[in-house]
Amino acid sequence: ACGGGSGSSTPSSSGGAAAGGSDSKSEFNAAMTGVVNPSDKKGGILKFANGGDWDSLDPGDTYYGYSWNFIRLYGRSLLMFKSAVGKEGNQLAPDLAEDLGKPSDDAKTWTYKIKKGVKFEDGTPVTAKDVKYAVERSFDKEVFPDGYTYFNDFLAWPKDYKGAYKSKDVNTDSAIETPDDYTIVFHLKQPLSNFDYFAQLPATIPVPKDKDTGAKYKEHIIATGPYKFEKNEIGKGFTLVRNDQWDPATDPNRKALPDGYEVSTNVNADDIDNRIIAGDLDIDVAGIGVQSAALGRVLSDPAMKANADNPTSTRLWYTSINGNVPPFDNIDCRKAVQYAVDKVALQTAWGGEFSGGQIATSMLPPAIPGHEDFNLYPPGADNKGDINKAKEALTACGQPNGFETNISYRAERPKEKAAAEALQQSLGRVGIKLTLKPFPQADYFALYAGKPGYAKDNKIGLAMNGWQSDWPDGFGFLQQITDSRVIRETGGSSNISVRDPEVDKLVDKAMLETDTDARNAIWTQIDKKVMEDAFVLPNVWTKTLLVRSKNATNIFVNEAYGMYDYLGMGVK
Amino acid sequence: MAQRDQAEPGGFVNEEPLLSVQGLEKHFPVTKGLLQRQVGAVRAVDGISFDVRKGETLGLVGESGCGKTTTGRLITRLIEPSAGKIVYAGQDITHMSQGRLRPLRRDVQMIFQDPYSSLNPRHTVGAIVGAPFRIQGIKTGQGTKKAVQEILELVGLNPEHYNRYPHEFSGGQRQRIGIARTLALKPKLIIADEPVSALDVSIQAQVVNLLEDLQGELDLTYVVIAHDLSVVRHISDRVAVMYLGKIVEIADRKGLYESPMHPYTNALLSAVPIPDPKRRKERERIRLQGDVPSPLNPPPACRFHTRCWKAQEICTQVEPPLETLAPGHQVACHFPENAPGLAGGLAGGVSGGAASTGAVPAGTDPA
Amino acid sequence: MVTYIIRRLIWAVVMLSIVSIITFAIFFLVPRLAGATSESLAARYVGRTASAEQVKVAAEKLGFNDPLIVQYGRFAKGIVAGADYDYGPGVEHCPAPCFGYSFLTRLPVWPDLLDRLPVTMSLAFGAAVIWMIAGVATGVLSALRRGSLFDRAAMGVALAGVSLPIFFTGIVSLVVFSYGHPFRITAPGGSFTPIEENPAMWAYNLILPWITLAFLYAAGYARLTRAGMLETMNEDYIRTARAKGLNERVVVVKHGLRGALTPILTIFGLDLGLLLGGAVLTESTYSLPGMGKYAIDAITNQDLPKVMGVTLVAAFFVVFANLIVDLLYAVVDPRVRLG
Amino acid sequence: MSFLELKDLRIHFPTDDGLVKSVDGLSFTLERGKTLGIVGESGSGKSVTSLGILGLHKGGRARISGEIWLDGEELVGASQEHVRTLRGKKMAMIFQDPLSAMHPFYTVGDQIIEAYRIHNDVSKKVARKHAIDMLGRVGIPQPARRVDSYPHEFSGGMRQRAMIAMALSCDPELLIADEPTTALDVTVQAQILDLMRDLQRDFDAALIVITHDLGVVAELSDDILVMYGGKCVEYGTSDDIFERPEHPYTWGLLGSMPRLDREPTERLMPIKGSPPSLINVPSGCAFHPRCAFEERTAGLAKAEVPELRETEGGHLVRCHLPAERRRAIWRNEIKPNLEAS
Amino acid sequence: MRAEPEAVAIAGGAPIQGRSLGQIAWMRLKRDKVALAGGLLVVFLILVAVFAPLIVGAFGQDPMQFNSDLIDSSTMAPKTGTGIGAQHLFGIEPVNGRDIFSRIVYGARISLLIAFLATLLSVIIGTLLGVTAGYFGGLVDSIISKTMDVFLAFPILVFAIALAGIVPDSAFGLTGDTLRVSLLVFIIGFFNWPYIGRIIRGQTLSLREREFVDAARSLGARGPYIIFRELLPNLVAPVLVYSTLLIPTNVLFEAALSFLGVGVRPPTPTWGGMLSDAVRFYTIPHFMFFPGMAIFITVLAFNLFGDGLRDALDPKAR
Ligand SMILES: Nc1ncnc2c1ncn2[C@@H]1O[C@H](COP(=O)(O)OP(=O)(O)OP(=O)(O)O)[C@@H](O)[C@H]1O
Ligand SMILES: Nc1ncnc2c1ncn2[C@@H]1O[C@H](COP(=O)(O)OP(=O)(O)OP(=O)(O)O)[C@@H](O)[C@H]1O
Ligand SMILES: [Mg+2]
Ligand SMILES: [Mg+2]
Repeated sequence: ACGGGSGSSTPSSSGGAAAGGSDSKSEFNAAMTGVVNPSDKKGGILKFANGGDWDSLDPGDTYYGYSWNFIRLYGRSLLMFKSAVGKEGNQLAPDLAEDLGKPSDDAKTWTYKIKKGVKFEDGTPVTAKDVKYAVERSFDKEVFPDGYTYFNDFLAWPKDYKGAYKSKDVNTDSAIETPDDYTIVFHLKQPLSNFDYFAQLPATIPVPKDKDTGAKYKEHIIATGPYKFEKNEIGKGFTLVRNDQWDPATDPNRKALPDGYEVSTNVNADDIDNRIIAGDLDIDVAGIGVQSAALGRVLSDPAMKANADNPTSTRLWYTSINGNVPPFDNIDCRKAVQYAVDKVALQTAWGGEFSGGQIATSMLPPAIPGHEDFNLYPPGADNKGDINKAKEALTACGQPNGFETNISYRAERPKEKAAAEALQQSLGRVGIKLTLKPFPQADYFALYAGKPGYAKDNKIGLAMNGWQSDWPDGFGFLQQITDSRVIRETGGSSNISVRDPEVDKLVDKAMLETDTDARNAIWTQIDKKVMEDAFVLPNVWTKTLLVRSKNATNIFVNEAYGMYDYLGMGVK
Repeated sequence: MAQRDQAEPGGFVNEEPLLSVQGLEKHFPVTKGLLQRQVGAVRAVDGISFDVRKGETLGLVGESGCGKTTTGRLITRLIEPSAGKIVYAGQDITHMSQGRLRPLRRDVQMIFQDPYSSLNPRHTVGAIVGAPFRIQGIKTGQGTKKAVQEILELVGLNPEHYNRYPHEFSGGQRQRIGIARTLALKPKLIIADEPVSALDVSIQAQVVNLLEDLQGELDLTYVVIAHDLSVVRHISDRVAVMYLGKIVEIADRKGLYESPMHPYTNALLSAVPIPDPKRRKERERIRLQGDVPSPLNPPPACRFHTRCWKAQEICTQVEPPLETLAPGHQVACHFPENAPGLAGGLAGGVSGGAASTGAVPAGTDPA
Repeated sequence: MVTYIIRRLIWAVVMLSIVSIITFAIFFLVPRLAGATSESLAARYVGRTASAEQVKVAAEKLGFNDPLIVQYGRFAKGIVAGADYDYGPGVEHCPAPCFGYSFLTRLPVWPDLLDRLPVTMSLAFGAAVIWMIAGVATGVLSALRRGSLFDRAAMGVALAGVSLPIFFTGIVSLVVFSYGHPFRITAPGGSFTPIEENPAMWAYNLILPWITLAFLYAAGYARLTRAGMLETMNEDYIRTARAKGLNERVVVVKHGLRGALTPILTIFGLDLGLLLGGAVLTESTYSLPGMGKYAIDAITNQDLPKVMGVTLVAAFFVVFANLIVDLLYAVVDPRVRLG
Repeated sequence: MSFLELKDLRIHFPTDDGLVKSVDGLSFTLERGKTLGIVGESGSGKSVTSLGILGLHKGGRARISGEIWLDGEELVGASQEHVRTLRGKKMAMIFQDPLSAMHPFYTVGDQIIEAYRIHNDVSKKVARKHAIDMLGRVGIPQPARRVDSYPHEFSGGMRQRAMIAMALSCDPELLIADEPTTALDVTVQAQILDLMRDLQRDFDAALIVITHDLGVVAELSDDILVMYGGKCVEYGTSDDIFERPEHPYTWGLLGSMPRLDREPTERLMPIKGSPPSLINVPSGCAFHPRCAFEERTAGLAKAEVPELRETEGGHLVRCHLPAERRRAIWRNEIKPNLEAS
Repeated sequence: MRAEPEAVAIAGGAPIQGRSLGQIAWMRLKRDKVALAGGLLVVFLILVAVFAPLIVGAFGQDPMQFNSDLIDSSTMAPKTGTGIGAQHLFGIEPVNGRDIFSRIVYGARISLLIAFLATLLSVIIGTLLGVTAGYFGGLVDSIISKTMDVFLAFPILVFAIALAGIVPDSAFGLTGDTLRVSLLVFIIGFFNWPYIGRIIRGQTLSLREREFVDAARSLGARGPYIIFRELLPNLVAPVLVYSTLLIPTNVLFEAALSFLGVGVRPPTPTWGGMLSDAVRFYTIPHFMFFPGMAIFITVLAFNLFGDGLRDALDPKAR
């Protein structure tokens, strides 16, 4: 490791690392604010590993942040987040499109011009039809179950439209128009001021209709980005090589320094850490940060710590307090939980200050516009809960001696388990007895915690939950977890506890509000309202401890993803 | 002993037999697969008939695998006969249900060959000998223990050994325990399957004597199964010789041993080594070749023809019936020896047979 | 002999059918008992974001509303005759044996299984070679030197070996020999290099799992061999061999070991069969992408078609191993007659 | 010097329950071409003796002392390796149960070939020819075909023949047959006894036949040794033993046997009790608890172990009773009973 | 005329002592120091399990009690100086600072309870079906044997994991630990019976050939009498031995299921569960060491004892 170079790195201007920047400073969090190891050297292979399996490599079917970060290597959507340090990474830049979207006056129609000269890996030029087709196919959730439904929900689709496969000959011009090969127009059901965020979604990465194999497309994706797939073994890994049809002239955002990428999936997570520390591996692609075992090592060794970064992501870990389950139908009982909780223990359970997160006092994470610091339930001086207040609340609720209820969590997630245990402990101090109920991750929402009937019948008063914004704005963060109308009896919903008509009204209001600041103010208001209702017990805003690769250049954290930016990176 | 005299030829004419076996057969199916498909049959006992009179001892001899044990187990209805008829004391018990058979079981008991496997190693002597009372639900005057101890004494065991386990006894003592068990219910008929063959000579004699004594004392009828011709001769009044599931000859002791009619009986007798070095040179021997054929595929017609030096065409085609050739002497052979009218003793019979038929000289050993 | 094999093959098929029926029944029934509906099952197919109506349509299409027996029939038919699958743009034929499509990846299960097989096979066969050599040799030596220091030490280690949970030895071995070590003995998990690609890497990646797995089994086999040898060395035919004037080495190896090896071979076959169906604990400890890991992952994700597939393949190996062992037995032991 | 001479052979086994004195001071001699029969009840030490001669107890737990001289060589003190080279070639053995004594996994031919090739440096082919020859000589039909059969494919008699062929394959000078016919049917037993007699004549080997069947020894032996509790109690020619037996145990054996060559007697004359434990051998004469004439020794039998003494012409008896009394008892009390009726 | 009492007490030398088979086995076992040590260890472990509350009480630590103040909240590891010591014999867990010693002690309860009950279940099913198959033979035997074959063809572990994974949290009128324990007992016990069933069937087949069974039948004894009075007493030894040897297998089985997260639910301490938690913290060796050793020692103890018992009850060694 380097000696203690001083001075913070200057935030680089844009588009990845500033060439020939000053000597990088190897210090803790250096990559949060600057580019570490800036270089323009081409060549070399970057090695990525994934502790789990990829949900899908298909642009129409992937819903993981890291995947969106990574997908930019092989696919080009209409817009993209800039490959830049810190806050700048939150900005949208045109990619396939020539510019950001042009809304109609009512913000119900958005038009994008597509660059000429962009080609698929087989040399076919990319046209607006390919983008349109890509969005249409992503409609089919039977084929692409992992994806989001933003386009499904907001575009003005013909009635009974079922997606590109099942409604083959249906005219979809009401939703997407392609007046010419290089223009695409989206028609929305309602005004949406921030449709540009939609346009950066991987679903707008063009897919050639004649090469589309539906569910199997992920086995061979036709690249538009600087890299294409060479070998792809689902469940084990894949390699990317240069795509010779990619024209840098059409693409100011990508440097495409390495000659290729090797990605293995389903690798032992501890091993990933050790290999990154040892320099055998460059990136833990999932960006979840080091595991508990490596955490101690990194933090206790100054040299190692200096080579690490600790970004916050837009993820909130929280506990839903289900007002349908007595006695949580009484707000004071919900408040008792808020007061009684030992936030330090909770933070430790989530992984501590560095790999768990920052203790959350409200819902909106600090990185999201509209965030405001407030704490309705001060947890005492040492952050370990205010037992007296909690008891008062219990008395107010008519349960002075506490009560019994259950807490659910995903069985496969040790941190959720630890957090549930921590809650069990701290609530136990005021007589609230929790029974732990682990459920399989796969069915957690669909069958158990997210199924209102089940939760009520089985007295699941508390449920561990987490939410990450799809993009840095209040809508992306709060809409899915506070709007009571997303609560469905079957299928599972992300919001499982917030049932407040006022909140619903506020959400509607925010969606209609085209003024950004006014809109953000409404989201702040929603945040406060939900906290007043005490339907949600925020735990932590996630932080991850990332270790920089020894071999990589241009290492910096992109705030949009809360992890290293995979686009600018090169090999030493 | 008194009864023995009656058993000599000429005795017993009118009395009804205690046990009568007619055309008894047992074919063990050879099965295969989950569905127990039958693919063949071991013809262990293949149509045998004999009577056992009250008070006598019938010996059943033959080489290994000829069906002796099976016969014994058939009579005691441990296995179900395939065909034929078993009549005990006038009652047809061939297919009598186990329930109806239970009371009769007091009358018919069995002594087993192996004194080591015939006693349950986990039961005490008291439990073993007392089992008949318990199973048959019999209450005895002074209690089971007393009764058991009396029986133990009867067979020459120390009644104080009531609480010991079988493994603490020697082979001979164990066989006595087994005998004690059969005696518990005061049976009338005892089937003894090789009661002494697992024992040393010196012990063997003890048990043989015991059996004889008990017969006199308790008025028992025996069917003694054995392969040792000397032992059988010693204890039997009448003897049946079996070969491959059939009785080939049945006669009173004297008739059988002094003038055997079936070549097989002859061969058997001459094969027994005589513990007298002087005689070994004098004796004429008949040496059978090879082993007993498999009961799965017994030779057709006369089963002995494959090893018989007198065999002729007819022997391979017509099964010789069991015929009475002399009073109380039945033989199943086309060319019997020593039949009345045919002169000569044992040795003469043999040489005469060989000379007269001139067949298969390989079967004899002139040495 | 031929009829025997045919009969055994038929029985093997019957057995696999029974296993598949039971597996099917359990995995398709128990979730329903646990409160799942055909909709919630279908929801797994179409994802969380699908609308209720889409879910309904999917449930109908996937036949989740049909009676169990119909569903099983479809499943079985897929294995025998293949099945058609709508993958979006068109319908594709999934050729026999078609074990259906994963809930999660939407890909046919069968090629997946074929893909995992080499990993498990490499693990199982590699470990088997080690444990057979080590276990049998130790067992023989122990038996010959019964009561000696070597015997007691070897049997002590063996007993410890069978008493150690493999997930414990596995992790400890990883911590000691692999994690973050400058001279790591092996790449711990996730990495599998096919042997035809790079034999050295293949072995390097597997050496630790091999040793750990082999240790467990070698311990068992050493005990087994020792017991077997003690028994055969007491047989009459050993006395005969000695009476012939054979030297002790020949007596031990040619006569003693040959006799003791038969039951060991049987157990070996069955163990191997069981392992080929997936060394669940070893693979998950070392993150080896084999059948066992596949099974665990499938179960974790409640990916029923995968679970069915892997269970059946595992059962197939056991049944197949049984068959081979029986046939082998007849070869090794001439007394055994097949007919 | 005799061809085979045992001098005070003792073979003891230390066990959990105590020291088993299986053979306790056994001496005898045997010449080439002669047959010695050893009889005795189960557990009297017959098999242990035979295995002891072949040196098969070595390396086990057995404690062996005394001397075994074979053709001028002492075997007890000889190295295990040396004794091994003698086994099979110089001395061979036939075991009681041929099925378990042959390896089930090798063909009969292989096992004979193996035996032959240890001592004869010949090719497999030659050895095979020899094996076929041997099988033919012991009377196995179609030896060239049966040479490739496995033991279980043979019938009991054939197996015993094969066993004999194996033992004789290297032309041994001493052949020990331990209960060679016990597992066989009478008719087959007779065949095997004939065979052994013929073979001994051809091979001119010294033969030891071990059995508990007096009939068998009478058929084969020149001399007979009666063992009881690990010791020799009587030794003599066949005639001596059958015509003029002098030991009460021998009388007991004779009296226990029903015989075909005599009239059936009313009662057998068994020996009372059961064979002695070899761990707690009865004091004095081991036979005294079962001996009908024990009182006539005036307590001597209980107190002292009798010596094995010669009565006349090589006839040895281990008994406290004076020779005269013994003869009188035999003549007056035993013999008449045996021939009664 | 009475039979001569020939065989009485003239065996020569000391009369045979009246020892039952159990006594003989016990004598042999007593001499086998290693097995005895195993046996004592087994007793010790059982006592630990039974008196877990007392033991833990004596050391003043609650297995569920968090000690967050002893944990460094940035690394989740115990703060330096708070490891193994008088206060916490085996140290504390990372993240929440629970006392490892008391969790190990309580873990013994679950481990042994499940192992014992599952063994009992296997033994009951296995013995009954094994005896039935062996005694009746024929079609009954065929069916039972083939059933065992089918059972043995199942990849048990996969199956157990799957089953334990899909059964909901309250079922069959049970909830919580009771449900989980019952479920595990059922799964483990149910899949293991064929092993014991095969052994018992084999033993019964050979026992059935013994003449004492015929003797009982010839006295008019019926099936149940023979099975229960004649056969079962002879099967006690193998059943005992194989149960003792099945227990450690089941301990391992339970640990494996807990390790894979489908065992008894947290926070109830289980050794396998602790071990799986420890994997994340492999840099804190004692966290992994104690549960690993607890499993190892328990399994070893039962194996030692079982081996010794087998040798002691071995009829061949008699
Ligand atoms: N339960 C059975 N199933 C099939 N075959 C049997 C059965 N019991 C006996 N046998 C066969 O029947 C034939 C006659 O057997 P059995 O036991 O009656 O002969 P044995 O004369 O008593 O012979 P040994 O002298 O050997 O006791 C043998 O070939 C035997 O293998
Ligand atoms: N290896 C041994 N260890 C301990 N005791 C032994 C051993 N071999 C034999 N014995 C004991 O020595 C005694 C004599 O055995 P041996 O086999 O010589 O008897 P035998 O006369 O051949 O009897 P049988 O007629 O039964 O074959 C027996 O009591 C036996 O238990
Ligand atoms: Mg019989
Ligand atoms: Mg012997």
